[in-house]
Amino acid sequence: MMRTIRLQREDFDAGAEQAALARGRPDIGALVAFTGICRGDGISAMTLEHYPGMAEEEIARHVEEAERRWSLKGVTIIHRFGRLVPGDNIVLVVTASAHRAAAFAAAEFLMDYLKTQAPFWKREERGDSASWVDAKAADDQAAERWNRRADAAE
Amino acid sequence: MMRTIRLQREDFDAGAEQAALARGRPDIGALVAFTGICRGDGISAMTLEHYPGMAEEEIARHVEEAERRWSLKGVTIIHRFGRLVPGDNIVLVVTASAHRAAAFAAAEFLMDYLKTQAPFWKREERGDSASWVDAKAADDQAAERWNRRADAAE
Amino acid sequence: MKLLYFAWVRERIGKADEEVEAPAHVRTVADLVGWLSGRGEQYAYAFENPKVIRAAIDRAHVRADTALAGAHEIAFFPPMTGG
Amino acid sequence: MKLLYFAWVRERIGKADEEVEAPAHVRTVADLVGWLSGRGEQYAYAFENPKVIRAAIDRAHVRADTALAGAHEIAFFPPMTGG
Repeated sequence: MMRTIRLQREDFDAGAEQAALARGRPDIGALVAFTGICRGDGISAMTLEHYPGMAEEEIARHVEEAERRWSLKGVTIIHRFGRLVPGDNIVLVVTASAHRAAAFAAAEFLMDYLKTQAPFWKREERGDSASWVDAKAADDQAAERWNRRADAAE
Repeated sequence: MMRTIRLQREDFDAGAEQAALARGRPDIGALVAFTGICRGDGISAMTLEHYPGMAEEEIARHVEEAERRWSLKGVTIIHRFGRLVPGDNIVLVVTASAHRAAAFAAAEFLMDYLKTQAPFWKREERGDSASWVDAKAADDQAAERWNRRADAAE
Repeated sequence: MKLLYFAWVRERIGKADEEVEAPAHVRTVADLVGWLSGRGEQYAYAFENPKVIRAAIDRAHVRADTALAGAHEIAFFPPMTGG
Repeated sequence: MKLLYFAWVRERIGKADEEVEAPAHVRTVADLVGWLSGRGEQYAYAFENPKVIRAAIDRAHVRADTALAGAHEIAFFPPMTGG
């Protein structure tokens, strides 16, 4: 399986990453890409702090778990850190499989885990003040459902 | 909501379509893209026949249904027809929302319906013979689950 | 009314479309399939298993018991395999 | 052992990392939080609600009752908000 994990300050090209994962791989029938974008709902900027070393290892552990659960041909995860403004890309998850069910499920699984388990913290700037974003119960619940379900669908 | 539906013989640029949907829209926090690709498992080519007019209308009806179920900021669907070879793009579904759950669910919903309700038929060439692809029970079941569930999440 | 055929239904019948005038007793989609099946062996072959035949009236999916009244364009085709 | 602090834990303590020698009775992550809280008001403030503090030993998430034995790098941080 092709596996790419990158943490970077720079922007990424979601289209180029998807094309790179599928290129020359006629066994891939389904490609799912999730792009997370910095929203502008009242914030002027956001700074993403991360735990270097652990972030890569934690993401790699979840990619391995996704590979155990679904039949995957490739995974690309890119997570940015540093200061971002509304409209900027934050995160990219691309999953490739023979069939769509596995690609969709793995992409959702990886996003749910990135939200709750990968060591990143967001600090938002609103006007003159800045505050750390609180973890959302909804995100914990979204991640939790993967422990309950045994539906390793294709 | 931005809505783009295109049936075309030509290839598409999945990355450019995703960028076009998100550009200048700081209310979009989540973009999900599904790309369906012609697999090479024993086939030399595939021809997609469609019902012009009905295909566009049927897809539009399902996009409207997705808009009713989830809070969406934009949807792009491109479906190719004509002769394709392994590695060629077949279909693109891009969904945009403030949050990831709606974007993922709407993209899966639209793909499940494209597979079973949009008037397209695949004819595969294997060596010297060609045959029409049989509809899969798994695809019908995947589409059927949206009738059972009332989980218009997010 | 105008009939359209797609995929192997089109191949078996040997044409993509035609204009027909069905007799008055042909009231539903199922009636039309039955009447067409009697028009020649290519039709009988195309409709030999009516359960797998899907139909659309004026570009919307319909069931076999749907009335034809007012229909302009009726299409017959196998189960869809898009996406 | 080396301690790392992230996000508002780092801000409240006022440093990103430090080397400490904890006394022998500090055996678990929870013991370490308790001992650190007694080292000054910035530590007490950072750890005022131990329930929301997450910890990692040598780059893997651990629970508060995990033993420190053999740990090289221990990190404290709030719940993650990546993605």
